[in-house]
Amino acid sequence: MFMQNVSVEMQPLHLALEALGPDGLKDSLASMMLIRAFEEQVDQLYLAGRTRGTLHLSIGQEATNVGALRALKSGDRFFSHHRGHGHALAWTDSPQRVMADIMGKTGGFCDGFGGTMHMADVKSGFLGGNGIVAGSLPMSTGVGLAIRLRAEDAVCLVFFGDGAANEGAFHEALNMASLSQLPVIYVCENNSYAMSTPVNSAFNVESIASRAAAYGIPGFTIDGNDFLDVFHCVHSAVRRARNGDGPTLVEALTYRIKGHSRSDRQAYRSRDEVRRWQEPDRDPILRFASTLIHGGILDEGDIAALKATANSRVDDAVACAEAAPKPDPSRLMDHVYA
Amino acid sequence: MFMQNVSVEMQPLHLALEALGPDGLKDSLASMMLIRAFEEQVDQLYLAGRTRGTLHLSIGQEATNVGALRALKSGDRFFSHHRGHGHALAWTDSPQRVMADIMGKTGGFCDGFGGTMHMADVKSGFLGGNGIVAGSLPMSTGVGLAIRLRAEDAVCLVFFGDGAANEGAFHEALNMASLSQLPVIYVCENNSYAMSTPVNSAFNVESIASRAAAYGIPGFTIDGNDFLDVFHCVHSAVRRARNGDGPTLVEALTYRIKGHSRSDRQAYRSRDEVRRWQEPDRDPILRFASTLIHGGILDEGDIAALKATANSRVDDAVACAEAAPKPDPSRLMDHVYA
Amino acid sequence: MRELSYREALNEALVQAMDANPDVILIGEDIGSYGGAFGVTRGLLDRYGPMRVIDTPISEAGIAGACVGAAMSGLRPVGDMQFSDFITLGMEQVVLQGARMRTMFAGQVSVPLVMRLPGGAGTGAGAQHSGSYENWFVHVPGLKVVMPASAYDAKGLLLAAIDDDNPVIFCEHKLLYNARGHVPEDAYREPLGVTRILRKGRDLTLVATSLMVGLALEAADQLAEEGIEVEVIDPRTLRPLDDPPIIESVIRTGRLLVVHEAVETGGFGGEVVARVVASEAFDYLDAPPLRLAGKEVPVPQSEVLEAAALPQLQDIVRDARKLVRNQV
Amino acid sequence: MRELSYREALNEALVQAMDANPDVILIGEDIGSYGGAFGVTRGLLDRYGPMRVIDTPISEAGIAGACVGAAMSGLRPVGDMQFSDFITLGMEQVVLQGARMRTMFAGQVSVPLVMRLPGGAGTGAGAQHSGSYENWFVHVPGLKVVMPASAYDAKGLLLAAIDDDNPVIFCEHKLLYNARGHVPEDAYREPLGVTRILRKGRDLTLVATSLMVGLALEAADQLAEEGIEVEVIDPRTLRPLDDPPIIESVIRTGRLLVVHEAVETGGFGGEVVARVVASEAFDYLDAPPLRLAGKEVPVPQSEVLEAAALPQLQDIVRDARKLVRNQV
Ligand SMILES: Cc1ncc(C[n+]2csc(CCOP(=O)(O)OP(=O)(O)O)c2C)c(N)n1
Ligand SMILES: Cc1ncc(C[n+]2csc(CCOP(=O)(O)OP(=O)(O)O)c2C)c(N)n1
Ligand SMILES: [Mg+2]
Ligand SMILES: [Mg+2]
Repeated sequence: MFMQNVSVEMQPLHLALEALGPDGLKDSLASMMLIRAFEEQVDQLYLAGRTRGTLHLSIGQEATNVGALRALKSGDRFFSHHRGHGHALAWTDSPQRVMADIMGKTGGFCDGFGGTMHMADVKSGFLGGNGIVAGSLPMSTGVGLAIRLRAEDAVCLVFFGDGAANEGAFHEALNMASLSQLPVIYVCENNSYAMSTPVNSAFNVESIASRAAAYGIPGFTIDGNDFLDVFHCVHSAVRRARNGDGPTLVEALTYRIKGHSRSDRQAYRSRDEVRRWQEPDRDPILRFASTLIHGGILDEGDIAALKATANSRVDDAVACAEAAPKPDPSRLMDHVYA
Repeated sequence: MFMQNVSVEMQPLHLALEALGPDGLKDSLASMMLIRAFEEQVDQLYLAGRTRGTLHLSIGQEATNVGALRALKSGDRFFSHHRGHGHALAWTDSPQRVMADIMGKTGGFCDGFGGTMHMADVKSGFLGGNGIVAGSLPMSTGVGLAIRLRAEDAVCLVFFGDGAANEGAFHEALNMASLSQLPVIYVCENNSYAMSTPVNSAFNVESIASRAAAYGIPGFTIDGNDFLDVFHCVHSAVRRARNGDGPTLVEALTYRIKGHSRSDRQAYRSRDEVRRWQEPDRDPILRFASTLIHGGILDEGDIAALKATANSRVDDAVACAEAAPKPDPSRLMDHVYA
Repeated sequence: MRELSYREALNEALVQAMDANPDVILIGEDIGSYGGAFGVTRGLLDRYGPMRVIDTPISEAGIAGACVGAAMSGLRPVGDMQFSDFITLGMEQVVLQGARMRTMFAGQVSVPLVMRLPGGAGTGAGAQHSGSYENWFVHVPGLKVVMPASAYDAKGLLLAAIDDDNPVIFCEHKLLYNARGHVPEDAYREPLGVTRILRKGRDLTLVATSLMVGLALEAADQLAEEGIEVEVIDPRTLRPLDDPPIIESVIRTGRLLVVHEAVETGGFGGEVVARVVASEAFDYLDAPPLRLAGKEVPVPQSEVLEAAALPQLQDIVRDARKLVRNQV
Repeated sequence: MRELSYREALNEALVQAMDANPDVILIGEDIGSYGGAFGVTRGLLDRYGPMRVIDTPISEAGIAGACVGAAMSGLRPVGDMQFSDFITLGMEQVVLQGARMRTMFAGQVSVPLVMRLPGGAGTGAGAQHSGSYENWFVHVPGLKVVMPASAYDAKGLLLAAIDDDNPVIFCEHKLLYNARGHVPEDAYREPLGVTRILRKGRDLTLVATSLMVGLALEAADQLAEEGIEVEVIDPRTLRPLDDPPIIESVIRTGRLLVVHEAVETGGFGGEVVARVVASEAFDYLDAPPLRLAGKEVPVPQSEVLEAAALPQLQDIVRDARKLVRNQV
C-alpha cells in the first residue's frame, strides 16, 4: 500500500467519504490541526518552563493518530504509548483535559497522577498511554480475550513505535493474538527513529510489517502521512477483526519532526532531513488539506477557519489548565487500592 | 532441506565423510548410542527412586544432539537447555560425570550444585544447561559479542526447544545477533511438543525456521532425526558464522519419545503417535546405523559392538556415580561470590 | 471432617469461583489437558472450555500482560506462572502496569487479577526452580501478597483473592501441594489482611510463612516438652500486613523470631522485625528479635546441599531455645 | 580541588576503565551518539568505537543477557538500563542467570558485569520512570548492590564495581547527575562493602542512601542548631552490607533512623533495622529504631503529589527530633 511518490488519490477519498461522510473528513482534518497546534504550544510551554517532566510530541504523526482512530467506533478500545497526546486528542477531542494532565493539574483525566505518558479515559475505551516501550502490547491480548469471551462487537487497537517492535513483548503478544485469532489491530507508528536509533540500525529487515509473517497474520506497510491510506488500511483491519478473522499488523511510515523528548540534541540526524519531511508533499496536514480541497470537500477558507479554531481551542486549553487547581496532596493515597 | 520421505542419501554421507572421516562417523553413532543407553538407564533410575528432582530425557533427539555438536571444533562454545543430557554426553563423552551430576554427587561437573538442568564444562566451551526456557538465547549474544571483539576464530551454538521460540528472549536475541552479524548458530530442537503443547497450538506458521526472515537471517528446517542432514546444515551455518556472515536459525524436526519430565501423564498424545516415531525409518539411531552400513562404513557386528560398549559405559557410570561421595554441606557457600 | 490436599483445595476454589462467576478465567502454560505443572487446574479445561481456560504458549510476559488486560476489561483472570521463578519474565507487566495503573489513571480502573506463583525449594529442582520472591512484591504498592500455609487457607484465601479488586500475588509452595487438612465444602472466604495465631504461648512469638508454618508448629510441640511455650503466628497476607496481632503477641512474650524460606537479606523478616521494634512492643522486648531464613545462596540441586540451604526444624528449635534462654 | 558532577564522574570512571582494560565494554540503548539518556556515556562511542560501545535496539532482556554472556566470556560489560524501571524486563537474565550461574556451575565461571540503573524520582517522569528497586537485588545472593550518593563515590565505586568479579547492580539517582563534588583525577577505587560515616554525632544514627544522604546531611546541620548531634552514615554498598560501623554507631547513640526513597514496606530499611536490633546494639537502644521512606504509592507525575510521596528534608528533621526527644 505504500507509495513512494505520493499523489492525490481519489479512489481512497471516495472510500473514506463513504465511511465518514464529508463532516467526518472535515472533523478529521480539524483533529489533525488541533494536534499540531496543541503540540506546538506544548513545546513552547515546555521551553518556558511551564510543564515538567518529559514530553514526546506527536508533530508529524497526525495522519496516523487520527486516521487509525477514526476507523474505530464507540465500544472499541485502544492503547496509546509514550507519544500519546495526538491519540488522546483525536479520541477525546478535549484539549483542556489533555493540557491539564500535561501540566499536572486537576481537571484532566488523571488529576496529576498520570501526566504526559499516562493519560487514559477508560470509560470511553481509551485504555491509556504507557511509559514502557511495548508495554501495552501484552495487555492488548487480555483485552482481546475479554472481547472474545463476551462475544462483544468490539476491537482493540494498540499503537506502538518502531522501536517497540524489537521488544520481546511484541513477539509474545502477536503470537498469542494470532493463536486465539483475537480482534486486535497493531498499529506501529514507524517514525523512522527510536530515540537516537534509526530504523535501519534496529532492524535487518525491509519492513516491520513483514514480521507479521512470523505469526501468520496479515501485515501492511502504509504511508502513515496519508490520512486516507491510514484510515483505509486500519478500517479494513478492523473489519477483519470484527468478523473474527483475527489480528493485523499495520506499519505506518511517518516521521517525528521534533526531538525524541525534551533532552534530545538530535545528533543522529540532519536538519535537512527534518526539513524534507516538512515539505507540502510530505506534511500530513498539508497533504490531507490539499486532498480535501481537490476533492471539493473544503475550500481554502474552510482550512483557514479550521486552523483558527484549532489555535483558539488550544489557547483556551492552556488558559483553562493554568487556572485549574493543583492536585491536593491529601489525596495522595486515594487510588492505590480499589 | 526437510524431506518428507526419508531415504538413505549418499550425497550427504560423502560430505560428512569428508569432514569427519570414517572414525568420526563411527564415533558419532557411538555417541548417539551412548545417549540412548544412558537415558534409558536414567529413566529406570528415576523410577527406582535413585535420582531426585526433575528429568528431561533426550531419547529420540540423538541425531540433533550429536549432529549439531560435531559441526563445532575446539574453541567453539555452546549452550544447552533443560533437556541437555544428550548435549553434555555428545560434547564431553563423559557419562560418569553427567551421571554424577544427575545423581547429585561429587565427581560430576557441578558437584551437586547444578543437577540435571545445570551442568556445564565451561573450559571446554560447554557453557551450561538452563532451567529457563529460552534462557540461553540472550546470553549467546554476549558470547558472540566477545568472540567478535576479540576476533576469535570461534562460534557460539545455542540449543533451544520449539516452545522457546515463543519467548520474547528469542525475538530480542535473534534481532540483536543479526544487527551485529554475530557468529551464533541457533539450533531449535523442534520435538513436536512443549510440555503438553503441540507445535500447532503454539505457532500459527508453517515452520519456526521461517521466523528467521523477521530478523533478516537465513533459516532452515531440517530432518532432525537424520544425523547427516543435521551435521550438514549446522556445518554450513558454522562456516558462514566463521566467515563473518552472521547468524543462522536451524530448525531440526525431531520427536521427544519419553514424557516431558517425570510428572507427565501424556494425555496430549497417543501411544500410536509415539510408536510411529520409533519405527526404523524414523528412529535416528537405526537410521544412521543403516546409512553407515549401506555406505560400507560399518557392519552389523560393529553396530552390536558399539551398542555393547555404550551399555557397559553406562553401567560403569552408574556404579561410579553411586560410589561417589555426596557433596559436603560445609561447602554450601563456596561458590556464591568470586 | 472432610480432608483435602492443598492442591485439591486450590482446585476446588477455582471450580467454585468459576461456577459462580463467568468472569473468572484462567491463563497459563499447560493448564489445560496437563492440568498445570502441579495438577492444580486438572479437569478445568473439560469443565469450562478453552475460552475460559486459556492454555498459552511459553510467553510469561504475554501471560502476565493478558491477565492485566483482561482484568482491566472487567474479567477476573487467574494467571499461573508454573514456577514462581518465571515471574522474573513478567515483572514489567505485573509491577509497572498492573500494580500502578489504578494510581496513574486516578482510580479510573481496577485490575482484579490473581497471579499464582508455585514457589519454594525442597524438590531438588535446582537454583532456577526453587525461588521465594514474595518480598519483591511486598515492596510494590498496588499489589497484595498472599501466602497460604494450609489446605484450608489455600482455598479460602484463593477465593478471597479472586474476589479482590486489586492485583494479588498468590504464593503457593510446591512442598505443600500434597499437605492435607480440613477443608469445608462451601465456598468460604478467608479475608485478605488477617493474621492468624495458630498456637498460643507466653515465651516467644514465632512468625512463620508458608512451608515454615508447619515446621514452626512442630518446633513449638518439641519446645513445649522443654517447658517453652511458643506462640505461632502466620500472617497469611504479607501485603497488607495485619501487624497488630504480631505486636500484641510480642508485648506478651517479649521475644520474636521470624522464619521464612527466602533468604534473610532483604527479605520479609526484616519488615516484620522493623514493624515490631517501631511499635509499642519495643518497650517489652526481653531479647533481640531474630530472623531465621534460607542461606544466602542460590538453592543447590542435590539433597544434602539443598537441605543445608533451607531452614530446618532443628534450626527453629535451636534459635527459639536460644532466644528464650537469653543465649543470643 | 577539582570538582565534577556525578555524571562527569561516572563518565570519567568509564573512560579510565576502558582505557586501562580492553575487556571493558558498554551495552545499552542510546549510549552511542545520544550519550545515554542522562549523558553518562557521552563521547565514548567516538573514543572506543562500536565494538566496545554497543548501542542496542530496545531489548532490555537482550541487553541483560548480552552482559551476562559477555561477562562469562571474560569481558567486563557495563550495561545501561536507561531507567532503573526497565530492569523489570531483564530480571530473569540478571537474577536467574547472572547471579546464580557461578553457584550452579560450582565455581567454574564468574560473571563480572555491572548493570547501571538510573533510578529515583523527583523529575516528574511519572510512575513508570521513577522507581527505586535496590532491595529486590539486595535479596538476591550472588549479586552485589552499590548505590553512590556523591560524585566522588560515583567514580570510585564504579571503578571498583567494574573490577569486581561478580555481577554488580549499580544504582544511580537521576537527581544526582548534576550534583558536583571533589573528584580526584586518578583512577581511584572505593572498595565495595565499606560503609562510610559522613558526620559524627552522639544523639542519633541516621543511615541514608543515595539522594537521601544529602538531605540527611542538611537535616543534621539544622538539628545541630537545636543542639542535636546526628551521626550520618551512608552504607554505599547495600549487598554485602558492612554493618559493623552502623551497629557501633547505634551503640554510641542509642537511636537509629533509616531513610531511603524506596517505599518502606519490604524495603532496605527493614534490613538495616533487623540487623541492628539483632546485634549487640540491642542493649543500647534508647528508643525504637525507625524508618522514613517513600509513601506506599506509585510515584505520581505532578510536582505537588510527587513531593508528597517522597521523603523531604523536613520529614527527616521531624523524625530525627522526635526520636531524640523520645516522642515516638
Ligand atoms: C522498556 C523501555 N525501554 C526504553 C524506554 C525509553 N524510551 C522511551 S521512548 C524510547 C524510544 C521509543 O521508540 P519508538 O518505539 O520508535 O517510539 P517513538 O519514540 O519513536 O515514538 C525509548 C528508548 C522505555 N520507555 N521503555
Ligand atoms: C521461562 C520458562 N517457562 C516455563 C518453563 C517450564 N518448562 C520447562 S520445559 C518446558 C517446555 C519446553 O518446551 P520446548 O522448548 O519445546 O523444549 P522441550 O521440553 O520440548 O525439549 C516448559 C514449559 C521453564 N522452565 N521456563
Ligand atoms: Mg520511533
Ligand atoms: Mg519441544
